[in-house]
Amino acid sequence: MGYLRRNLSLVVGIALLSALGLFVIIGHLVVDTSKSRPLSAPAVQAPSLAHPFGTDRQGRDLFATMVAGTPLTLRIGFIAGMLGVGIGAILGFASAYYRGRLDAVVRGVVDIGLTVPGLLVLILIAVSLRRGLTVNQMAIIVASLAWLNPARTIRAQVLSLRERGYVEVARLSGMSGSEIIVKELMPNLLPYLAATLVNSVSSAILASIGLEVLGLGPIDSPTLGMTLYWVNFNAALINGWWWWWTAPITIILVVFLGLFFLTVGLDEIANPRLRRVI
Amino acid sequence: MRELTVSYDTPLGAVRAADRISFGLRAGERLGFAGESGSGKSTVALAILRMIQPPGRIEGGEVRLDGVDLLSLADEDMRRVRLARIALIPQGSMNALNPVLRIGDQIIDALRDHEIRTSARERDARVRELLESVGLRSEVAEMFPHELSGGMKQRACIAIAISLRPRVIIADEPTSALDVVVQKQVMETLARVQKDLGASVILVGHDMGLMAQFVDRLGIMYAGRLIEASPVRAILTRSLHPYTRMLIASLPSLEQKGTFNGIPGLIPLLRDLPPGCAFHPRCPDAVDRCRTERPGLREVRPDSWAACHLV
Amino acid sequence: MTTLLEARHATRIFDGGYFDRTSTLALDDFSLAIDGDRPSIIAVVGESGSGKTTLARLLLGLTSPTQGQILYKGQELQTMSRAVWRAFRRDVQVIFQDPYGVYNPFYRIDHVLTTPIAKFGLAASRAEARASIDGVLRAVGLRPEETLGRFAHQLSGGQRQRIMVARALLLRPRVILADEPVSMVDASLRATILASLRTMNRDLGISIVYITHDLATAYQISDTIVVLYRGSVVEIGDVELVVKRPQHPYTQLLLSSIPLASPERTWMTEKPSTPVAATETIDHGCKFAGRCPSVAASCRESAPSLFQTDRDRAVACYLYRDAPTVTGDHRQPGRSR
Amino acid sequence: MRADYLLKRLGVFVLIVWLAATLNFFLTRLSGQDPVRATLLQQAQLGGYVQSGLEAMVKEYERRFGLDRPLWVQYVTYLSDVSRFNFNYSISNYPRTVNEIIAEAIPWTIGLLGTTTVLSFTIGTLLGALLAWPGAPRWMRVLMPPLWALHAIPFFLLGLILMYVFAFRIQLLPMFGGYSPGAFPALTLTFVGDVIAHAILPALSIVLVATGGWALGMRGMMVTTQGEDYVLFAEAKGLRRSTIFLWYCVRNAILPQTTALALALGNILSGAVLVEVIFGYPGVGTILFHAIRENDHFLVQGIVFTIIVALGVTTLILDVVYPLLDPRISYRRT
Repeated sequence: MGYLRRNLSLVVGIALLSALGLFVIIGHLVVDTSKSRPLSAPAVQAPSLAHPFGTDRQGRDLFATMVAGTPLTLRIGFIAGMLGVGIGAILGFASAYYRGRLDAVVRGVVDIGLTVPGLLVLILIAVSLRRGLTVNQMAIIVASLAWLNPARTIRAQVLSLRERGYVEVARLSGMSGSEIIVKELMPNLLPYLAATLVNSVSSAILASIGLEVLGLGPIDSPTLGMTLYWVNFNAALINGWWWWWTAPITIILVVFLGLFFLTVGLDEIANPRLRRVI
Repeated sequence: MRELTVSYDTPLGAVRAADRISFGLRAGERLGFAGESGSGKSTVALAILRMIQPPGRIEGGEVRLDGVDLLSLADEDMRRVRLARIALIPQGSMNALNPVLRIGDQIIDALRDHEIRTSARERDARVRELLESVGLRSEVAEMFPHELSGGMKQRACIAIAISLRPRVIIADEPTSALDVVVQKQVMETLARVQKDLGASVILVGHDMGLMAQFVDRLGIMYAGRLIEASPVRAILTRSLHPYTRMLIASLPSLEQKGTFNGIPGLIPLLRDLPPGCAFHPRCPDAVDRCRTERPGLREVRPDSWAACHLV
Repeated sequence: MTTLLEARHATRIFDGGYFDRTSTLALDDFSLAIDGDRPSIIAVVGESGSGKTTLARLLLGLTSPTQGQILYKGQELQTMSRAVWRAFRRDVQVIFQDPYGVYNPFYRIDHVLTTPIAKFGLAASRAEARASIDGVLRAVGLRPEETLGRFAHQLSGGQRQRIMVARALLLRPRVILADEPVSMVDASLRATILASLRTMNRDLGISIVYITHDLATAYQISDTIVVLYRGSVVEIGDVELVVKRPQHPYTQLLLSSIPLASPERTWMTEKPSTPVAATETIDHGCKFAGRCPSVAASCRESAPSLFQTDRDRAVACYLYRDAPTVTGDHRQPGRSR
Repeated sequence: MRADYLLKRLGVFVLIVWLAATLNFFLTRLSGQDPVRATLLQQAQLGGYVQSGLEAMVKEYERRFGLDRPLWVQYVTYLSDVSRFNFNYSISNYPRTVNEIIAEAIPWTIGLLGTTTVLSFTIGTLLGALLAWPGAPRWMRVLMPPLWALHAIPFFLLGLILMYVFAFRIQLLPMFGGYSPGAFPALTLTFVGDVIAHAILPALSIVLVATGGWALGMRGMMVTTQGEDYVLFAEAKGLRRSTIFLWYCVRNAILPQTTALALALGNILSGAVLVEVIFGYPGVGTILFHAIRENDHFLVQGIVFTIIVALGVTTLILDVVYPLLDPRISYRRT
């Protein structure tokens, strides 16, 4: 894969995410993740051999919390991201290819939906579903808005491809509408779809962490967002318990930087013109 | 122009888009450059204006205008030469006009950047005069490019090209993608403004009919090389190079329904040109010498040059 | 005997969508019949915006007419059953203009040939499929081993266009719509493609609708010619008559505007530059009135109908109003050959 | 053509406002039982209110909002209330009305958001434009990678880091709130200085992140514009490099950049809410945070509605301004 050497961003992205994966896997082997529950360790201990990431005020071992919480947050991101791109792609392809009323409806909903800040709608939903959310419910709530952006971008791409000559040749060669979408349009959009997926996973994670920081997340689960909520709740910063928030912050940084470089790398594959200037 | 060579660096190595081109342009003359796609005709036009964009570069040769070698000029001096002394009329199919600026402003910014200090009133008068000289109403100055038809846009480009009364006008396929009726109007406009200015015109294109009716002398390009240059009447009646002969023969005429005689084989790829004369694989009269030794451009008859061993 | 493919008073209006009230009349009451038993080459000539591509898309069933009908063997395209539609799709094929846009960059060029074979079940086995592909490629002057297995960007415009002709041949169609097939191909290769179109017509009995703005190639290849101006037929008839003795002012203007590769200099006239009049929009009357040198009062009142001025030619111009008008959906004017 | 373009944009705006009200109404009733009663009863257990007084309050609310009547009647009354901007009393800080609380918070958010968005957009666009222009100074290239990476992380994350470094560690800047506790809000120089000091960190955490995004977007657009035919012809016209850069490249590349601004407003605001919460900045975000914590339905709905409408107005303004930049617009939005 000589290609990877030239596409630096892709390499950096993959490296960051695989480092994170390694951390979680090794973590599960090394520490008992049940210690991420409150009162399973002496409170407010600075990082030590016994507790490499220290402990928080409710007595959670932060290393265990990170090891248990990271996959949870990533899971929310991936479920919501996948659902978002899945629905978005279906609507994007169908409305752009078949046009007509479906296209008008999709475009209208997307144009208006995107002007409404996603977080606020999520807050409204989360506030009303007060009785404790599970991680999966969280993913579905986030997914309910995550499809808007993918639908818009994929629709725009399909609209431009739809006018190409080879689509008409395919139609005249006897291919049906759905066959054309799958066999003629989709292969050209694969790198672009991958970039859209990574992008929507990243914004889904951002939305879920946002909700959790506002206290609307699954209260007792050790996700990264909830850890930040307790950091804020207990004013860890002012009390100088620096270890309490550096752990989640670093992990979140790695997650977002990894996903960002992955998106840029995939964008380069989708349209090589940009690479010339970097 | 003497021994002008332009090459492009491609992943598969350097490719010679224009290979040692030499020709002379006389004052007030209409010189044509004809050739099929990939023959290097547009490269020559852009090279004269020193506008070869990377990854292309001018390898060697000279381009002299009134004794001054343009290739050795400093960038700033070359910039001043453009439009003032050598003007370009872009391709008809390109959207060469800035979509968000009015036509009048696109004439004025050229005047301003060439330090033409005039009052607003004089400037607007000049714009009106230029537009009317190319057959456009003066209201066009206030209009945007998307409000004009293809033909009107080309006329606006001609107005810009002649705004500083240049000595040479280079028209690179000025009427490509225009309808035949509009094409005739645009070419008549170009002919008239050329006569008023006494400028010489280099017309680059592939439409032999257009060349036959417009230019005085014609150069034929093939695979980046100039293979024939003669007065246009000589080219049409007794062309020297086999490629020219076959090209003329393949043109559909309106007189009689002849048989179709195309040129067999494929246009050579500039990356792997055959040795010797580039046309020899497709040439019916090719001999061994053609396959090994590249023919130079010789004056076979007074003012008629050809690059072929058999002539 | 019903005609193979026919447009009967076909009209197509493109409206600009919900908010854009300006609608453009692309094709206006156009009738043309393609008779399967006497395959001929019909050229449809017109400038950009004359509606010739719209006509092609209507005849291919890619768009439907706003008024009038498109009939395949007497049945309307919109109401045909799926089975009849498949037969129509096989019988009426296309060669597009842009050799660069018709190949999906993701696949090798073989995809363009194997798909129709698979979709229409043209070959029982892979070997048979490969044989018929080799056959059609050789028929258009391409060596299969040099062409198959390669990507479109590795081939020249001329090669790609010849592959499209081969694709059309594969399906053994009865009509081929060639929409400006040679306008983006170099002059030297243009002749070979036009030659293969004519051999397909002569030897395989395939009717060809040759759509172009280039009257010279139309003259060289076609038997009948239709001259379109802003969606309406202005002159239709035998190509020798129409080209050698054009009657409609627009046809005359078209012919006089073509620069011929001949030593005599007849093309350039030193006319003073009359400011280009914006072509005024004419909602009734002859559309060419705005530019017509011999315009008369009647031309502005109502649009002229087609007048049969010769056995093999009709003209839509009041200059010939005393000739009998062509009524109903006129058959293809009888061909002399 | 222009009239119906404006009409269409106004129509979209009205639709957004209607959507905001409908979302508010239905989403809060997702959980089935009526929100007001649930909240008040919950307050009762927590706060140890006098039980009887509370019952009266619940009854009075139900009568006032006709919660006993069918849903669609409630919906209509709700819409009429909303259209008069009447969001009733805030449950958690009764007797103050929702409008009062929002009105107090809005100037802070507009101040923070307005300045940071304008700053990051202009700097980012300029930087992006210069980066794609060969004539640009060298050091700009060095600036790009850090900004580029910063663009990847959310605002509040950078906010936390900046707070720790500048407020906690070096105590250079205040850590919390909109102005020092005890300072009396007045138009004196000291107070304004105090407010600015408090706003630096939140503003910085937004600007540093957003600028990279605008620079990236603009650079991409500049790359495409430089390849356009009219730039080649401009060069052939012998125009100065600066003219080509400004009037041919930037002038055309700014169009999609403005559309991107309109589309990004929603995300910027979501991010800003979190920044306000982290810094306890007295804007609409913090109020929303407290409203959520105290389950104050009316306040939450009021804030959400106001923000959506405010965004709708901003998008409307951008859509009206856009045709001035692009004469071709007879409204062709991709």
